Amino acid sequence: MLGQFTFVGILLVVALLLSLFMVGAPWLLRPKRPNPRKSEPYECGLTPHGESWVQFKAQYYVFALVFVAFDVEAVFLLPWALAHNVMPFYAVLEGILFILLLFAALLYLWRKGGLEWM
Amino acid sequence: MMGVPLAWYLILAAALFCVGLYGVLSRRNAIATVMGVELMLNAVNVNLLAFWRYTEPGGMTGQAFATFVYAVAAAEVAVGLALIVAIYRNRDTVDLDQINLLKW
Amino acid sequence: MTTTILFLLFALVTLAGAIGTVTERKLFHAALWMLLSFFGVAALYVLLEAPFFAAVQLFIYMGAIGILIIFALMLTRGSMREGGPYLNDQWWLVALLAVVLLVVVGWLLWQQYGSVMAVHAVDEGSLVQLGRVLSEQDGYALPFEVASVLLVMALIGAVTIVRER
Amino acid sequence: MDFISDAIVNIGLWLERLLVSAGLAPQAAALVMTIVGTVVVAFFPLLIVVFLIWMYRKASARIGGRLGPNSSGTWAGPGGIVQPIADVIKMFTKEDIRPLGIDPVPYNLAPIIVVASAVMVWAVVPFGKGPRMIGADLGIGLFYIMAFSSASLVAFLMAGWSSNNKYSTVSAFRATAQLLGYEIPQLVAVLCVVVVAGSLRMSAIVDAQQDVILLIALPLPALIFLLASYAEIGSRPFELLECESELVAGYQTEYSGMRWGMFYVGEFMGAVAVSALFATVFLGGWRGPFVDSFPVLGTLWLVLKILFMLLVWTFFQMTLPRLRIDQMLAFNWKFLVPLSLVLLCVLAPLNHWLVRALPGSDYVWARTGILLAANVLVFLGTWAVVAIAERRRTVRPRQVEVSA
Amino acid sequence: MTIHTLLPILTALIPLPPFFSFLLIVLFFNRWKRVSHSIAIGAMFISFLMAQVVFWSVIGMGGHALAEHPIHVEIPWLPAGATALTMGVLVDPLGAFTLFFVSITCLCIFLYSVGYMSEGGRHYDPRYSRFFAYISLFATGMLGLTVADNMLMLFIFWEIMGLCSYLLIGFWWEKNYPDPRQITPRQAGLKAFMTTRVGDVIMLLGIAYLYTATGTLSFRQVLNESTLHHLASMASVIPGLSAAALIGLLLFGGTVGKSAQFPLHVWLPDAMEGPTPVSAMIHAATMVSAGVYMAVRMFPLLQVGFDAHHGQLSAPMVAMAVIGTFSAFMAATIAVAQNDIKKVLAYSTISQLAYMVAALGIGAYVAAAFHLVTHAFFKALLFLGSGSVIVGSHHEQDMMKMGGLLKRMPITAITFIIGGLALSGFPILTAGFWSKDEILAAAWSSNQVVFWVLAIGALLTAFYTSRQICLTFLGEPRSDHAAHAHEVSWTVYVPLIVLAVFAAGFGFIGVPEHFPVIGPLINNNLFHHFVGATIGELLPHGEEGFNAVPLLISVLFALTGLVGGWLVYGRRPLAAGQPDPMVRALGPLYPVLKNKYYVDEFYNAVLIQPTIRLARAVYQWVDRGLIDGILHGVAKGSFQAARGNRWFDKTVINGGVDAFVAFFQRLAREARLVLQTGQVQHYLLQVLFFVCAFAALYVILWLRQLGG
Repeated sequence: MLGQFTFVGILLVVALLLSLFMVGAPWLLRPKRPNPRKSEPYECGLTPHGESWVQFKAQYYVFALVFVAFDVEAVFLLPWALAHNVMPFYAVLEGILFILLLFAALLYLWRKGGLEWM
Repeated sequence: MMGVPLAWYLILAAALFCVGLYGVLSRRNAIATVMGVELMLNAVNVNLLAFWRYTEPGGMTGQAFATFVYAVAAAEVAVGLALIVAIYRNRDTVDLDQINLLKW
Repeated sequence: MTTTILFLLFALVTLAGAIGTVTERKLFHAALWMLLSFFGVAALYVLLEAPFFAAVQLFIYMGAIGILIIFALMLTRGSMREGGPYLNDQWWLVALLAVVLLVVVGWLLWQQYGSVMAVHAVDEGSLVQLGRVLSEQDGYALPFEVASVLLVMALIGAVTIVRER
Repeated sequence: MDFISDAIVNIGLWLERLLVSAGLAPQAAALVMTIVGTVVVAFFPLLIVVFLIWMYRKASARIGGRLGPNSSGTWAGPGGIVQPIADVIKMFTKEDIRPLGIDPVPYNLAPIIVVASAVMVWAVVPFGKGPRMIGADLGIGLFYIMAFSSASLVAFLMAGWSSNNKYSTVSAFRATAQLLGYEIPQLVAVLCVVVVAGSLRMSAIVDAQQDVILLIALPLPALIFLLASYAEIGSRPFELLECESELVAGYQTEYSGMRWGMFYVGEFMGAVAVSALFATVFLGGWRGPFVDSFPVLGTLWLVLKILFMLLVWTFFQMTLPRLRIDQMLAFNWKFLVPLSLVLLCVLAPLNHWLVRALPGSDYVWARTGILLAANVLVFLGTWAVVAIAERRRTVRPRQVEVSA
Repeated sequence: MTIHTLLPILTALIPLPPFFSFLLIVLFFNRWKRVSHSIAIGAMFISFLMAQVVFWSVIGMGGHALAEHPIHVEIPWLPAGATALTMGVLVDPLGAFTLFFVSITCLCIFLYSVGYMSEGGRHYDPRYSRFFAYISLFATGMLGLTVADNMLMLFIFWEIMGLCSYLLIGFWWEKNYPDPRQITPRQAGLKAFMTTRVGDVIMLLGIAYLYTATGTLSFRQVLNESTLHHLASMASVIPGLSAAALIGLLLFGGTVGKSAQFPLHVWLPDAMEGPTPVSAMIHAATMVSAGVYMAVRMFPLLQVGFDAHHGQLSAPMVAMAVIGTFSAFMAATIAVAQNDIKKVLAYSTISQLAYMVAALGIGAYVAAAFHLVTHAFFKALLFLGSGSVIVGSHHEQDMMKMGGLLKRMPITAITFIIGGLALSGFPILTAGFWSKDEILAAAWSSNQVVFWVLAIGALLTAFYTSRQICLTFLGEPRSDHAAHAHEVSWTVYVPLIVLAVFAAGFGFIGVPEHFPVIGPLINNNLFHHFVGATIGELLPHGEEGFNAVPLLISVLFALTGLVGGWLVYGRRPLAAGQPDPMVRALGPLYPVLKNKYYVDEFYNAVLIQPTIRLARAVYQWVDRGLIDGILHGVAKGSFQAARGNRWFDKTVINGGVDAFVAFFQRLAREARLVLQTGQVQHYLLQVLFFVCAFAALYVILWLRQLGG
């Protein structure tokens, strides 16, 4: 059990080392000639004005909310989907009821225009 | 395999809980307090799973409750942050020191 | 032995992340610290032989809740931009009480569970069992559905609150 | 002969024996072998990527009626096969500019996370028959992949936020809003697979396709999975992460040199990972002719399937136009998510009935046929609904595109 | 036996339709007013049908059979370690009758609301649909509470009703009055919520204590011999009280809050700010009844240690007897001095509920249940009638501005008069007579003081009822509004007729056998036997003798009150702008009246004048001064309490209350300055303080345990 995860752990270490190398190696090889013009934020050649903070649409947040709800739903459904063969039929139907409830929520948002990109 | 005593996990969870509690009670930014709440919920889950592992790995009570805690956490963070965003839109602040409507 | 070392390592990661979360002044960095702490917790779940929950931890906490929090940060970014204290004036008291609580509870836990070791082995396919327990009548069928109702309520409520019309 | 027939495994065993005979403790030897295995698994995608970059250029050039990299030039090799190497060298030696006002820690962390999470996927991909041909045959394999790919989202946000640039931030948040959405149909499609294959374990999923690959039983989930995954890695037609014309170069605008190269590589690695996943879950992974007598062929079959999927990916990349963000979100939330949920609601009870009505391996084709029929029915129903929606939409023009 | 397999499911389904109508209206149909009221009424009708099916089938079963094998099914819904919290339904005789009247009254009120909220289809309220959604949820709460089989479910539905009452009392939240001292719907809703919350917290404590003491909350497991003996023998944290007694007292706190008994009754009159159907819903059909219902339901627990023969009461019963008796008298006196047609009814509600509580306090729980049912009918009738009057006379609520409506709104008038007679216990013909008489008879045989106070209360009740009827319907209209009054619409007066039938006829199922003439005629005290069987075997049976004395006294008092009221207001109707003669009775203008009738003089001297004084005093000082002072004091500093406080020093109470009020004043200031900053983090900090304190306490106890 844990043995399986030793591989994962070591792979994580290796992957981090690999990408660290990919970041680090150029640091030795590349030329370094900094220059204020070069290092100002790129805005299609114009001189940048204002700060990078822009007021964001709440719509992004709405979609994130819908996502979170369905994410948790999926996590709930995973064990159900795994076990659906060994459980009585009504339990399968319960899982479907679970889905349909969130489906109703989705339709509700849809009807209320919550899914439009305003 | 040689493991660690249950108390270690529980004490770790308690520490996580207290740190989260500190965050909730001491940060001025509302979103930072939400982060603290998330830490506390994690502490709860660590407890549940540790007890599951150490006392009844055959049964499922601990895992089931942990799953429900995930649902609750998701709902909590969704609504909480939505409220914070709404407050920000109305009062242009998320500073808890300036939000003192909780009285009559 | 190895598990002890690993536990200490993961515990260190978790607590470091947590402390970073509550002490970091920049909120975005605080969120990143929080994600680190979540990752440590996921590793602890692996150590507890609950890999499913480790994955769920990554999936929901890092992939969903963390993102949601960062989104909220972005939406309210205008608020806390000016400097000034990021802690309120009761922080020292809170810290004191939290430490007291931790000491008391930790001591009690140590007295109570200091010698409890994991004796039973985890049987494979506990995930299937979880699925059955979650949706069969003698298990948690009702809370299962109630959880879905809760999600629906939270979803509709939150969207209704946050939408600008 | 039998050494050749299962070459990779045998090489591994031989090495391990060598180490033990060299006086290492067996556990230590096993550990060393694990490390070797991780290194192999970590570099495998990189190699494929290096080859992919060339293939991608050739194919895209052909589609675009151009020639692409070829043997012109002094040492570009036949057909410009050496081109990627040159790219890599260029990347490594390029000066990278750190713009003013960036947030250093996330700025440097982002590319690392991208590449690392793309590598992590390969831990659970079975390269061939038997436990030694898969890194970690986790009980939650498929879900493990989902988890890591979702965790990689944070990298985009970090990159976008930390590089002090409007375009980067906007694109990062767009990208996240999009990727978040498409995780749902992806996961639900995976759930359909789980329903039929009865397990999350990658090796078990491959074994479930012994007689017939899942693509035939589950064409619709396969399609959903493919589209959602392409959206996940942000390739056309869902390419809003860096849409050059709108948001300079997206969240990686301020990156240059090798850091930018890592995002670039990470993108291709994502493509490779998706292809490998699809090949394993829907195309039977390493299964193929003669694989039972010559297990070593398994790896070959897998690589071939991966390359085929990569060609499909290139074709998508080159031929489809980019969607608007509203179209893309609508396509997800109003089409893919409902469709996949309906599919799951249909397949779960159907399969629950099938495994009781037609048990055993001699009814495999019957089960497959019925599942396929169910898929077709759902597809036709969706078609009808979409058609009606289209007709309505002509009456009410102010509504977002329903089907891409 | 198929009926036992079918009925539980049917019972469990009863609360659902209104809930679904709530969801449907809130989520989808809140735009279409007619659709939403059709949904609400349709759903309510469905659950009405189901309730009636259940009721009649269990009636067929007979009381004792049902008490032995009630309709009961429960499923575990949250396995919490060793024990599992269950949810289920239970219908025993008591529940059956409650189901009966709740479903009928609710249905009538729903139908009535259509006419009321749309003013007979002329002008729809802007939040019409929302109103129906709310009352649907309200009905869900009450029906669910009725069929609940354990304390936890009961409490859940109880709180649902609390929420609904808050939403509905403050339904016209935007309304503001020129006079700042008049309470607005907003404040009224908040006040009701907060005040009942006080009781609910106490009740929740009781529930928690019950759970820790017995490990279960299911009625059937708690209310049986063994558990009760166990509780009675177990000592509680308070010396001298058994656990049973303490739990009983705590639970009774919930009743005091919900059904508005003495210390916590202040919310109820102000709740009149809500729409009239809501007043009917709260005061008659659902909420306040729920309080008494809970007390009746838990009576076996409350009466532990009760011995009828030696007249020895248990601690909760003493509390109930005292509070009930006092509330009954106080509220009745207050009601006499009211001019707002709904306020009168509100105070009469308090006093009637107090009758039930007092009846429980002297052990006559069947009488209490009986009065609960009959009161639900005639009080719903009265409220709906007053509402009809209000709408009909263009939102005029002052009785002084009404009059002569008998000709203009005949149906309303007649049904209202029937209800009024029932309320005042008009002999034989009305339901109120039988139930009230039963209570008085029980009081007579058990406690003379209670009996006489209640009897005087009955007299006052009869008096203000007839006063109200006379002022409203008789004489000539005293304002244009009243002059142009008219029946509203059929949806309004059909429910009135239905309820009037029940208010008149329902009493005949509760006629004592030994009642002269009629008793033998009807010859089965159906209600008494049926409901009495609920916990019959738990109660010490007093002999069922029939005593004519209390009967005669109550009849005498009722008639006296009615005639008196009629003599004061009916025989000589007031003209427009003419002040209430009772007011004049105090002033120099009074002799005019005095010279005319000796009867008036008699009543003024003996009855009205002291009554008025007392009523004024009680109303002004106890009510507005002390109670509101205390309750508002915690929220907004309590100057009224200070005034009441000074007044009390001089006259009524001694320094105890003085210190009490002063303490609350100080607490209020402290709270506003220090504790209540309105910042959530400060509140949480206070919580953390106590958590640490408890943790330390736990450690200390634990160490001592280790030591010893």
